[in-house]
Amino acid sequence: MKIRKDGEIEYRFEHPDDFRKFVRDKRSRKPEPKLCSAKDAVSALVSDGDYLVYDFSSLTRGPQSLIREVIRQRRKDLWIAAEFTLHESALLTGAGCVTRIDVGFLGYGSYIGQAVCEGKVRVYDWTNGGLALRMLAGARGVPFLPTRDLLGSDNMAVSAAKVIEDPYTGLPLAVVPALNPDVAFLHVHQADIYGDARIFGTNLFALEAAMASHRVIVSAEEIVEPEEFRKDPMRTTIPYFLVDAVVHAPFGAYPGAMPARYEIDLPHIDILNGIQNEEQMQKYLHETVYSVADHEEFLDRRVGAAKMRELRGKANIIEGYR
Amino acid sequence: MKIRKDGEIEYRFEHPDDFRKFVRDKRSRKPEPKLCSAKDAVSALVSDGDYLVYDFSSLTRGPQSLIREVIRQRRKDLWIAAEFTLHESALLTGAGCVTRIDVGFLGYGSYIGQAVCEGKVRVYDWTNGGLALRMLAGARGVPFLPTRDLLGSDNMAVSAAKVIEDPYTGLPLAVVPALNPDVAFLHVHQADIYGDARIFGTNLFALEAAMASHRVIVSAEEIVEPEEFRKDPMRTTIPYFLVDAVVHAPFGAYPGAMPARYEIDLPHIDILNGIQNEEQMQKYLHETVYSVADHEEFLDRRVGAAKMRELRGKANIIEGYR
Amino acid sequence: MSRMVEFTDTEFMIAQGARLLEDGKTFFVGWGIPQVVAILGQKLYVPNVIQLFEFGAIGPQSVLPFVRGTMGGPQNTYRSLQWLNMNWAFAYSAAGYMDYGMLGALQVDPYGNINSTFLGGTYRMPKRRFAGSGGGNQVASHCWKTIIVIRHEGRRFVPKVDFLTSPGYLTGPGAREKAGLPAGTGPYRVVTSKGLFGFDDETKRMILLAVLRGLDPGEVVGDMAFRPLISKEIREISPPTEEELRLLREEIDPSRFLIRGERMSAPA
Amino acid sequence: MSRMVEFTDTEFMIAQGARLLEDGKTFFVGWGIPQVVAILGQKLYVPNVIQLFEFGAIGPQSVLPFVRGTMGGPQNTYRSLQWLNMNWAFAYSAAGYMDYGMLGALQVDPYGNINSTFLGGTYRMPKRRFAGSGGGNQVASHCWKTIIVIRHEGRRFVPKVDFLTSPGYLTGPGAREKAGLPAGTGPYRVVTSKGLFGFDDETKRMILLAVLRGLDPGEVVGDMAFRPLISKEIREISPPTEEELRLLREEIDPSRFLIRGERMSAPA
Repeated sequence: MKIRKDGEIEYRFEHPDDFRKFVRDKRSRKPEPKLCSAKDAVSALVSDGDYLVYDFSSLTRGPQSLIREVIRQRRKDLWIAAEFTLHESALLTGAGCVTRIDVGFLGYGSYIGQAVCEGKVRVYDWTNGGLALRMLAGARGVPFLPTRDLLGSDNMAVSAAKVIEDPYTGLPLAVVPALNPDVAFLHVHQADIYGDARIFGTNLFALEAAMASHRVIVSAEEIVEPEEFRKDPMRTTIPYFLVDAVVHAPFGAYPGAMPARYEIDLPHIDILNGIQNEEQMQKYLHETVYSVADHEEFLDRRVGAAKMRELRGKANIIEGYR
Repeated sequence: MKIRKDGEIEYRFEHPDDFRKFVRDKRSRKPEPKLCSAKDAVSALVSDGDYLVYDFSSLTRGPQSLIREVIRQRRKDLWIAAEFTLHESALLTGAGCVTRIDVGFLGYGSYIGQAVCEGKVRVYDWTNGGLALRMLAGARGVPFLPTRDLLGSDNMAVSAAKVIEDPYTGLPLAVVPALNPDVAFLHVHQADIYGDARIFGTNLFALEAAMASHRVIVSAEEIVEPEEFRKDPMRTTIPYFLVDAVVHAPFGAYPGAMPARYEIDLPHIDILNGIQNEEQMQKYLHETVYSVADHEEFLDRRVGAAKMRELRGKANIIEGYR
Repeated sequence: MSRMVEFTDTEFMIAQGARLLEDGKTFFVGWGIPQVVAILGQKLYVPNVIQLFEFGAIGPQSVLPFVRGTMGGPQNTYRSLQWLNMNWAFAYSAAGYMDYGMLGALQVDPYGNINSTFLGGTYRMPKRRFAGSGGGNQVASHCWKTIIVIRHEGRRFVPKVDFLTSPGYLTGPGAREKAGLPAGTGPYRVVTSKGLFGFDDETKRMILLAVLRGLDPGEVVGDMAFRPLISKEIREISPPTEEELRLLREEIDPSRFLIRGERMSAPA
Repeated sequence: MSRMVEFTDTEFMIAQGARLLEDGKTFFVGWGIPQVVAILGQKLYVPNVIQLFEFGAIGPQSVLPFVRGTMGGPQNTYRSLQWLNMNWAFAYSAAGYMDYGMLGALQVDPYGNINSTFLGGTYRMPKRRFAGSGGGNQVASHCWKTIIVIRHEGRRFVPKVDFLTSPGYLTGPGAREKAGLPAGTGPYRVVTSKGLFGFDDETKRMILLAVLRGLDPGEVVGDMAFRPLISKEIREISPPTEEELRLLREEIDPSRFLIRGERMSAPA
């Protein structure tokens, strides 16, 4: 049982011993080739009702091609962590994939706000720090972690965060429950066929999410030799045994930016931000998702080589991203 | 008041608000040149009675030249965290610098064991994981962190770790109090004059210790341009505003190894391991510490250019250390 | 009479914010306007300010022009001291390393409590729903001095916020400490498009400190839905300087994405 | 009669340990003998075992020869999958990713509780003080199956350990869970210089499973300070193979730093 109720608040929680057993029995440590299509990865690893997290945001290094595939496969009743996210919440809600959102930061454009007001999705406000800490607890195998924020705010009342007394000082401390998502999406710069993965630049909680989740799908701009990782272990963000599927997805973060690879497509982002109503939403989803078979066709027919060349050309800050 | 008693157990603990005030008032964020001699750094920043931590071990990337300087300046009543440490505990005890040790791993050679039996030093067993977690709590500004080890062991009885009930599962959880040391020593591959520092390879809790400590002394094999750090921010282990002094110390980890720079001096380590009694200890301390003015003279007169060349030559594994 | 300067309310708030920063201090930068405040401040007044972003950029030196929608991208993580992640970013603030934080707000109450979650109705059935805390709750909880930036519209200054997203002084003196929040922290200034507020040491209630040159203090507080305290001597805030406006308009935000707003003018 | 093989008790324990490893599983490697067990096992039996060290090396492929005193050095972090730190290493084990752990011990009791802290006297005034837990307590608490390696001397097998450094089954069935330790974990095997022990499912007490070829089970348990259970059929353990000994002596530890010990022999 992974969903708990605390009054009228529902929260995702798994007893650490249950997650540990899953890790022992279901997460292979064997180096097996995991390269597959987004279609196969999502159909095999994402089910209706799943709890989904991703890193980073729809503007920067977000797993946008995987999100679009989830929409294409019309998953239902998903629960997502809208952590530092932007448009994903709106798109997944507009597509009818999502019914619950842990917030985070609820993105922008008025569509998602309206959806909340109309009761289309149920939100629980944990704050960005609260969600990041829940992920860390999930990764560290402890049922909770303490923090000195959330206290005194209404986020305490609309989430399952609690106040405990610190045994050393008597201080009131906020505690948040561990989060062990069903699936984590991570879009990375480089991966090998086994799942070793590298992110260049900052991340929200890439390693935490990979360790804390039941299943992990990595989409990568570039597939490199496994040898590369062992030659530079400080650069490894995620080791292969935390990963279930590897999808080769050039421009996988489009319309967002991939640091040092391609820039954000601002005109496209403006279209997203402009979505106000159901009609505009469905039109956008039709054009960018339903009417194309996969990410490759999307890039081909909806983005185009010229645009991709342009965005690659704009990515002129590469310092540090290696 | 930084020392607490729990029955006959003493433990170092500082209210998080007190540490925060110290960080606000006493830790400068200004980029100021901090390059100085080990002598000046230790005399200015290490006082009798201080709590001292260091990273990594006496065999690998330990701040040995700084430890020797502490001995040379005959600091008294120090309290150290013997975390993954080896000979430091014995040397600092033999020199009469240390009266309390949080363990950790108590090193080897029979000298330190005898010292404990004779009551020369007082030990408190927290385990390696317990000490690393205490440091993380200190760095995260929380009074404790929970863990699912220590439970059921006698370490609980001889440390100030406690058992609490998890508010989400009812599970008994061990909690350890935050540790905010007075001083942290970090020996690094590269630093700039402001204190930005890089460690290549693994570390125990370098960033945790730097954030959790009141004062930080970095000793570096190499001083590089500040620009270098901003060009490759993923490689920065410690940012300058966590550092109080920078000491240029080539071969600062000697007789231990500095990964990819020089190998361990095993014959010297054998001498250390062979120290059985007070006479041998004082002889060793005289030869390696008291009879030389500083690290430079030590290298000059006790190690020698030929040996250093030899040890540099043996460091033939450089892959990944950059 | 002296020459009039033309500017937008946003430009005025950004200029005010930039003037409040302290050199050689750390600054936890929130989304949007605070990003531009940090850039302007670093260029003009506080070259050694250390910016920190919740997504793990420690000490970046943003590239100009400011490109909208690049939160976390190469432009605003450029030349950082260190790249980490969110849990480390909030560790820096929780351990006391962040001197200033800056946040926007939908509503603010007399104690500087911030609402950025919803307006009207209830949490479950709000009239209008917004982004929520993001990392704002952590910034307002951890940073030593939090600066709130809010457009000066009376309805935004309410006796009680619809939702307490990020803590100010809660119910008054001692309430933050009683709740367990780090001691000695709290809202420091409220920058509006008409003036500048602080907080009274004794009551922890918002107090008017200064108004834009040419404005009448009475009018400034007149339309506020709660009555703030008013300092004995109200300082005068000069409008954005030519240099501030030039930087904002020509170098930082030439696309006018962030600096656009309601037109205002004041004597130079 | 068959040829006799000559080896040290340490070589025998190392060989036994290497044979116990499972390919494609994770292995939390402690200081000393376990390091050599991991190397021998990976060379001969379990190429895809993932080694993990408490100092943050994930999946290293150690360089030969094993250089003593290089815990954390380039030789035993070589070609890792990932380099992290101690808090992350123990996160992997705490979250359930570590299948096997291996630890040495000064004393072990019938429930597999380990003492590596002191012998005789009291904690404050011990007769002999040793290194203590190091990361052993975490390994024994987190790993799914902990393998204990201990020289077969009767006085090391005690009814009650002088200090419980790292948890076995504590006081018996259910005691680990009751104490809050992760469910389903605990000591799995005890490798000694004469035989191999497991733990009885029902009582969680140590049970003799096998002895070195040529040894009499009765003699093996005879001098132990507690009486272990004895399995109905006692398997026979073959002495170190030529290949095991060759690797150990020529490639892994030519300086005989770790593999030296008491001379033994057994029929090949």
